Amino acid sequence: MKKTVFAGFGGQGVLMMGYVFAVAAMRDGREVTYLPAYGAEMRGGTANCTVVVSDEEIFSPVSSSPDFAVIMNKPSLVKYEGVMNGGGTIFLNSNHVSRELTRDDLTSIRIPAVEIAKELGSERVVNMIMLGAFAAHTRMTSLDSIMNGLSEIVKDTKASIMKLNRRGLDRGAEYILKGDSR
Amino acid sequence: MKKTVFAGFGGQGVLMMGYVFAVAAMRDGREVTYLPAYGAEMRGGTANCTVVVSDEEIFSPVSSSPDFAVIMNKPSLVKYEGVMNGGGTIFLNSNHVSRELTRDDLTSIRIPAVEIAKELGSERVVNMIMLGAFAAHTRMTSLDSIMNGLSEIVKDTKASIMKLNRRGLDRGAEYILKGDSR
Amino acid sequence: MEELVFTRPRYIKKAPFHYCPGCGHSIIHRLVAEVIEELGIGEKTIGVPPAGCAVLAYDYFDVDMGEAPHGRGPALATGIKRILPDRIVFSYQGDGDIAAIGTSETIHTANRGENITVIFVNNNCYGMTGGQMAPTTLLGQNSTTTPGGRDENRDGPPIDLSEMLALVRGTVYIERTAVNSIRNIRNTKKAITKAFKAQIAGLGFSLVEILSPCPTNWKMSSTDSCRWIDESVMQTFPLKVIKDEIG
Amino acid sequence: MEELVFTRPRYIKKAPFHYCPGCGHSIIHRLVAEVIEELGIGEKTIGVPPAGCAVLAYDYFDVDMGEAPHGRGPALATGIKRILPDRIVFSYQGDGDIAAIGTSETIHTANRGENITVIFVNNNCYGMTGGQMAPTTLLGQNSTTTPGGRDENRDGPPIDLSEMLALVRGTVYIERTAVNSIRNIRNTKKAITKAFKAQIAGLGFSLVEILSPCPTNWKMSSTDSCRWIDESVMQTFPLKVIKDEIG
Amino acid sequence: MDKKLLMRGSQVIGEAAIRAGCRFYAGYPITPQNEIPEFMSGAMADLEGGTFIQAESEIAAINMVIGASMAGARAMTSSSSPGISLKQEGISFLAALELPAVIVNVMRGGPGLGNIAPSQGDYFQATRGGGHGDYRSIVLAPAHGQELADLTRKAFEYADRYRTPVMILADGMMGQMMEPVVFPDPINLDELPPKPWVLDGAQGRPSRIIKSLILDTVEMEEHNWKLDRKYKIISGEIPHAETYMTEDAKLVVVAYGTAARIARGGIKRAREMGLKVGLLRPVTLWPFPDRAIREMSRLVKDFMVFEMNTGQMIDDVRLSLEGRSNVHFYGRPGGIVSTPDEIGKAISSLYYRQHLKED
Amino acid sequence: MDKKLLMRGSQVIGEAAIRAGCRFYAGYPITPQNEIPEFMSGAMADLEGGTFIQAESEIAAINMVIGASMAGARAMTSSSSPGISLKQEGISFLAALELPAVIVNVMRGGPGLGNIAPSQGDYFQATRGGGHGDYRSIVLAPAHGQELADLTRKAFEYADRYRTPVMILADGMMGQMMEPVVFPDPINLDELPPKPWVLDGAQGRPSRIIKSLILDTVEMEEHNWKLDRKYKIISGEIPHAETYMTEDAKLVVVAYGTAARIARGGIKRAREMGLKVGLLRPVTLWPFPDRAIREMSRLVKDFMVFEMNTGQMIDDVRLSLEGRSNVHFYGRPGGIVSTPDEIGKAISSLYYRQHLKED
Amino acid sequence: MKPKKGRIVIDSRLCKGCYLCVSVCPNECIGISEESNEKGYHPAKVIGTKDANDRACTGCTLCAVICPDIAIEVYRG
Amino acid sequence: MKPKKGRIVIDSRLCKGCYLCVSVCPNECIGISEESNEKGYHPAKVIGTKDANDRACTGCTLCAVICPDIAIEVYRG
Ligand SMILES: Cc1ncc(C[n+]2csc(CCOP(=O)(O)OP(=O)(O)O)c2C)c(N)n1
Ligand SMILES: Cc1ncc(C[n+]2csc(CCOP(=O)(O)OP(=O)(O)O)c2C)c(N)n1
Ligand code: SF4
Ligand code: SF4
Ligand code: SF4
Ligand code: SF4
Ligand code: SF4
Ligand code: SF4
Ligand SMILES: [Mg+2]
Ligand SMILES: [Mg+2]
Repeated sequence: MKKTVFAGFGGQGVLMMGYVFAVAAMRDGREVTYLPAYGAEMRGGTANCTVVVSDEEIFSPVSSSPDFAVIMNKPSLVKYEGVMNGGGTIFLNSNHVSRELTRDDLTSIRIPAVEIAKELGSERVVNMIMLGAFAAHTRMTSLDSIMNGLSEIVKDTKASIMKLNRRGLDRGAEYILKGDSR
Repeated sequence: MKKTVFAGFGGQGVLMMGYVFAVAAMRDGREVTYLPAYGAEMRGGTANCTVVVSDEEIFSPVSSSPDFAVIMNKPSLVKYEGVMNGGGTIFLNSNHVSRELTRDDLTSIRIPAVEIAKELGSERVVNMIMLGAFAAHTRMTSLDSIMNGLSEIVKDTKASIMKLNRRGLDRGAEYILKGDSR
Repeated sequence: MEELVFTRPRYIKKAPFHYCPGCGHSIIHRLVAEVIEELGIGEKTIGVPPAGCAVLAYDYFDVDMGEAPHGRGPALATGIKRILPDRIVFSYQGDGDIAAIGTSETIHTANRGENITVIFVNNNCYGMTGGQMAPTTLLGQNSTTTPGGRDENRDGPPIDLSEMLALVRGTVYIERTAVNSIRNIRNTKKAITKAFKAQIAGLGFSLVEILSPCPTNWKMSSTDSCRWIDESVMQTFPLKVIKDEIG
Repeated sequence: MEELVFTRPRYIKKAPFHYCPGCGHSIIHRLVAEVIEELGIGEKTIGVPPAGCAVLAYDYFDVDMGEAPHGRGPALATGIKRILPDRIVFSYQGDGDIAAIGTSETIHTANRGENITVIFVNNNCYGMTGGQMAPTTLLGQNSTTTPGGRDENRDGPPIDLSEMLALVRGTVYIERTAVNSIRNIRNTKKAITKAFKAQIAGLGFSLVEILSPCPTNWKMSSTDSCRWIDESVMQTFPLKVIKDEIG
Repeated sequence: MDKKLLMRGSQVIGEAAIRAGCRFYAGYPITPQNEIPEFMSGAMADLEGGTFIQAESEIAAINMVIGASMAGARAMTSSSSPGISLKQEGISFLAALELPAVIVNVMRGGPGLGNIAPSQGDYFQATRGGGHGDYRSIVLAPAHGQELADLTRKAFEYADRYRTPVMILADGMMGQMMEPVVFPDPINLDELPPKPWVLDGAQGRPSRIIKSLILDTVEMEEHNWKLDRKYKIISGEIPHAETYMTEDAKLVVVAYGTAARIARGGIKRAREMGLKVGLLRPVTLWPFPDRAIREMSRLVKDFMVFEMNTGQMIDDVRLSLEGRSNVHFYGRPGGIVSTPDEIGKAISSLYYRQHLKED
Repeated sequence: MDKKLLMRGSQVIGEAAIRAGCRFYAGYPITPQNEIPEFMSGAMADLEGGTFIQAESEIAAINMVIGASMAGARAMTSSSSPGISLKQEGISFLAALELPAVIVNVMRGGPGLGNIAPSQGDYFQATRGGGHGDYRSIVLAPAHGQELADLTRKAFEYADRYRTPVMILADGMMGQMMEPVVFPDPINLDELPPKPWVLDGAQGRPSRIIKSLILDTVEMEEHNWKLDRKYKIISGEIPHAETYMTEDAKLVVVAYGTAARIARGGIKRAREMGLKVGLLRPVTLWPFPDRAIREMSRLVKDFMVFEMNTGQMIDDVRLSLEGRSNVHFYGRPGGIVSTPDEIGKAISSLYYRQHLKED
Repeated sequence: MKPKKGRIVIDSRLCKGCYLCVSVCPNECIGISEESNEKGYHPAKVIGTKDANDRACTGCTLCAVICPDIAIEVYRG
Repeated sequence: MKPKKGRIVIDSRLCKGCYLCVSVCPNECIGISEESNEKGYHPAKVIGTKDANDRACTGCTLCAVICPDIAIEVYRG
């Protein structure tokens, strides 16, 4: 059973990342829960969600001691670094979060997602780049599953945009596989 | 412990009779409860109340099996005759209720209160006449106590009216004492 | 040949009314029943009686009737009408019911333009509970909760709900009438007819406010009560068509 | 000599607002605080915040503040004011709070002429709960509970509570303003000042309805939101003095 | 002033409230308690600084009371069953905001519109919190006129002492009946302890907040436990029950309010027949006098709960006993007022069925 | 259609309701259940004969539901704790009028405004009748997404079968969480049994009355006993509890809803440590599965009630056991969601304290 | 044109003696009984007939229209 | 009359980058930062100075009056 937190500002596509990942994992045949922050927790411009993926029954969908965190801004790093499971991994959007981790029992993976997105010509795929990196590193699902999940969710999206999303995923994954992130 | 029901149409001063009697008995030093019918029970123009007077604690103020009934109209006779305690006494305003009792374990005392009131020059004292007769027969309180009770309740009533009330009480009592009611 | 020219309408059951002598409620019941009969809608009408003196209206109207909690008639009628849009639904309410506890339900049901008819019986008091001040009690009028008569500073002034309802867009027909004279009774029937016709035509929310005597709580004779409506009540609540968008 | 000509008013605490960027609530908070300061009533003012985005208003206003259940601010303020008639009491409410669930409390508090001031923030939606239709949502406006935009037939039209309140006798001052431009902000402050002055003079119920941007739920930028108020909201809710009996 | 007065129960509550320093009443008519607002309208008009408001609804009334309480007043509202249901959100707020207030429920038959006859169908609602969230209201159950006066006084005291809503749970019979009452002297408002939490304008001190929204779950939990600790203190301090002929009793009737009064009559009759029967009457329904019942269970193996409903307080009796004794039930819902004779019969029938006569 | 969908709990309730034939929904926004009205606004718009109304208040909503139910529709409303308090009068009317309806309470922290985090503070209100008078609502407590769908279907069935309001008691977590769900096929409205009490215009038959005012106390008493008999039938037919690892358990956790889900995790951890622990999860909260618990008490001498409140269901557990076994409590009110680890620790600590490890 | 002739029937069990019919009859055809009915009300009674000259009921229905208790039936012709 | 001279101070921790001040400044003295603040907003910043010619702040307070977050203080003189 693995818990992953996705966190950042509202508008960074954080909830979408988690949602797509959850659907992908469900279609892979895993047990899955997705819990968004809601209501007043969302005021002040932050957003986060927790996805639990497991091969057995999931008891609690909440983000106490997550194993992974995909962090899109500094306040989220502050919030989640402390509660991570020992040995956990934090994926950082390094264009927004410059500081280092303070815990040494965690691994950090830094992805310059904004830069990469700019290369692809659209800042809207920052979240897909992060998700691609996350999937490539954790191997909890495949990029194909993610694309399937995405098309299930955003049904009538233009092919060109879907293509862009795919390229975002690919570039994020590539970045990991090439080992640039260490 | 004696239970008395006062019953008739609204406007016949039925509730006042019971109230005055209850205050009189209280001032005599007895235990007393007064329970008026209320709310929807009062629609349809009927009114009734139950007064319980006792030398000990009163457990129930309701009119199940009353010992006495002061009855001002026919429907009330119908309603209460059946539930009276065996051996009980019913005081009937004979100008409004002509029929005889159907139970032979009850005593009826008939007072032509409207006639008497007319003699006194005001139909407003019908209830006092009945009350005077009731008090004289049951000896549960005195006419003086009733007058005291009355002045306690209707504080700033004109002396002339109080006088009239007194004459009503007296005439009712007289009617009993002279034995006219058998 | 002698002909029966006036008798109990078809949709009033043969039960004696529990109302006090001279009470306007039963006149209004009869008028509503006459209109239902004349419009031929008795078999598809559903009435909603209120908490109030008219709470037992279901014992009189011979149409389907469903009781509402105090003040909630319009909301309840909304539920019925939305499920059965081709039935005729009316809510029958007192002034306390409609303009005190039910203010919000009344205004929003009207605003949504629910296609129902409301019969609003304004007797300037809480009749059923024994004569307390109603939102419509006149200034200076006695009630059991306004010692010395209703006082504007202490108790606030009477409220004119019908005028307020005229402001919302969903209402198509609002008239204030009375049942204190032959003429006013006849006009009331016309108004009720118009209101139901508006509903039959699917136009929206219609309401007839009817000034109605409550001799018991006004502590007046029936005839004085009728006079008092003319002389006093109408000063504050003038009879008029308040809104008519039926065309 | 350089002089500080604009800074945080005395009766706003030094806490960052939790409101979204471009939200009108905090502008309105500041205006109310400025008026309280200018009228010198900060030490005797008691505010009643609503359930709504402004629920945390007590974290910002540096005066005594007592929370009300959703929609009941006017009733609660009535209780406070009747006990402390020489204090200044205001109730701060959203359009859902005042014109949906609180309709009845608002109208009857106004009708009684309670000597309080109501700040009515009309942002045409339920802000706090995430952008559902409010009674004031415009026709055609999108919300999370009106698929395809508010539809008059299905959802009813927007309701103009202030107009209705003008009909009741207890209200002395009602004005609709906005905070979408410098000019309107200045007028809003004048209106709030007048409303509080009416209360200080003991005249009765005063209310300022303020059109206020909710960029988040309108899904517009702050500047577009301000424009949209001019172009659309004011078509349905024109700025004006709706009632002024202050003289 | 210690003159006996014959007064209607509803008015007794009103008069006692005013003597207890109640200066704010808001209510809405409903039978059988209309005499409370009617009395208050006159009494408050005669009183310097007294406020009576006939609210537009029960909800408005309870919220006016919240406001008046925030402003420091001893405040009260009253209603009967359906109207009390409408006040549940407000009562939950009073509890959460830790505000004193007195709420009178003159119960009638229910559910729904029901009728206006005396009933005890709202026991669960009163004692379990008909509103949302973890809270309790103190519930006092008078059984006769004098106690209406005495417990109304107590209600205001408890409300202030514990900063919590207190409900007086009466029924239509008690509201309508007249009985002799002697009132305690009016309190002196100036001698009451100050309320250092009142909203009355900052006037130099830091501004105050009264609120129940606590978004942080850790803080909210602490608030819940704080309330819970308070409820534990109350449960230690004020449970009260009255006993009648229990010394040698083999069967004890548990009943409150009007039911208890009638039960006394039934017990007297049963005693006259030689049955060893007594009464335990909870005066506080919450906190429930569970210890008193539990202690009694050492000697008494049969309890008969008598309620004017289909069985609600019986849960609390069973919770008090947890199997230590047998718990039987006799109930008359819907506004039926049993006679003492009827209860006497129910008692003796149970007595023989349980073979209590044998030894 | 049996495809697994990842759906938010609130929407699951909405979709399941529509598949259960719900054709009328009225509600008022309140977090954390706004997604129910939001979902319904779209779904009903797409549905022939479907009505969605955003009511002006919770009170209006429940009364609209009363009307729709009178007219024969399967009808539903939903809210969260404070809004449910406001519906209590209406729920009492539904019970009294014997009308089917489904009410969803997505509980949040309370009392008062509280917070919007998951909580179970409304147990008493739901199971004891927060409204006035002698009545009960059926209360169903789902614990995960699939059950939200299944119990919503059941809720409508029970409501119709017994002509009584049914409450679905969920919490903020369940309302917000997404989980895979497989929906049952939509029912065919035409195949439902007819409702021979519906108000739809007399159309030749005698006119009908639906009312709850019964002024005559004898009739009212009979109505109360009639309802009581119905509640007894329901109590015989539908109590339901789920067990988990109870076969050899020495300690049984009793928990419902989200608390039960978390407790399963705690139990699994405790089992891993060799402790013989199981779970009993009431699925119906009223009628409470008291027999299931009582039977278990033959082997199990220690029960640990775990609730997300300060202790409410514990009363029902104690009433089920009446002293037969020990009842312990672990509670976290205010919106705190415990972790399975925390519960595991609470379990093991209790296990050792009770010396269950020894034999 | 011949003046219309009418006749009314008062159900004295339903009548509550409110005087409203009395007050509206243009021809003073209705009075109130001395006797009270079962409910204690003094019911209205017809005091004019079809044939009596100045108390001739015309069957105008006014009395019935205002009667709150539907206690009056009117015949004409 | 000499044109008034002004100066504003923007508290970038409070600012939420809503652009409202930018949109109302008659002298185009305010812009939005590239950098984001702690809360992720791009705060407003002063882009004109007292002395620069066509971006001279007059201390007119318009920006402060419309700022929803009381993030601007204005000095004059
Ligand atoms: C929730 C609730 N509150 C109060 C009552 C009591 N009650 C019944 S009718 C009524 C008001 C009656 O006045 P109105 O609506 O004017 O009708 P009327 O009797 O005058 O025709 C009241 C307060 C109730 N039944 N339910
Ligand atoms: C009884 C009750 N019902 C519903 C809610 C949920 N709720 C909180 S604020 C609100 C409406 C917010 O809209 P509005 O009053 O317009 O204020 P805004 O947030 O738009 O400023 C609602 C429905 C509640 N807190 N209490
Ligand atoms: S109290 Fe008034 S309204 Fe009610 S029945 Fe009597 S006269 Fe009619
Ligand atoms: S949701 Fe709207 S009203 Fe609420 S804080 Fe955000 S912008 Fe302001
Ligand atoms: S029908 Fe006309 S004339 Fe005849 S009694 Fe009636 S009112 Fe008089
Ligand atoms: S109007 Fe009707 S009720 Fe009144 S006196 Fe005439 S017949 Fe009788
Ligand atoms: S004070 Fe005036 S000139 Fe200066 S920055 Fe602000 S708006 Fe521009
Ligand atoms: S108006 Fe205020 S919050 Fe908005 S950008 Fe300018 S300084 Fe920042
Ligand atoms: Mg009325
Ligand atoms: Mg709003």
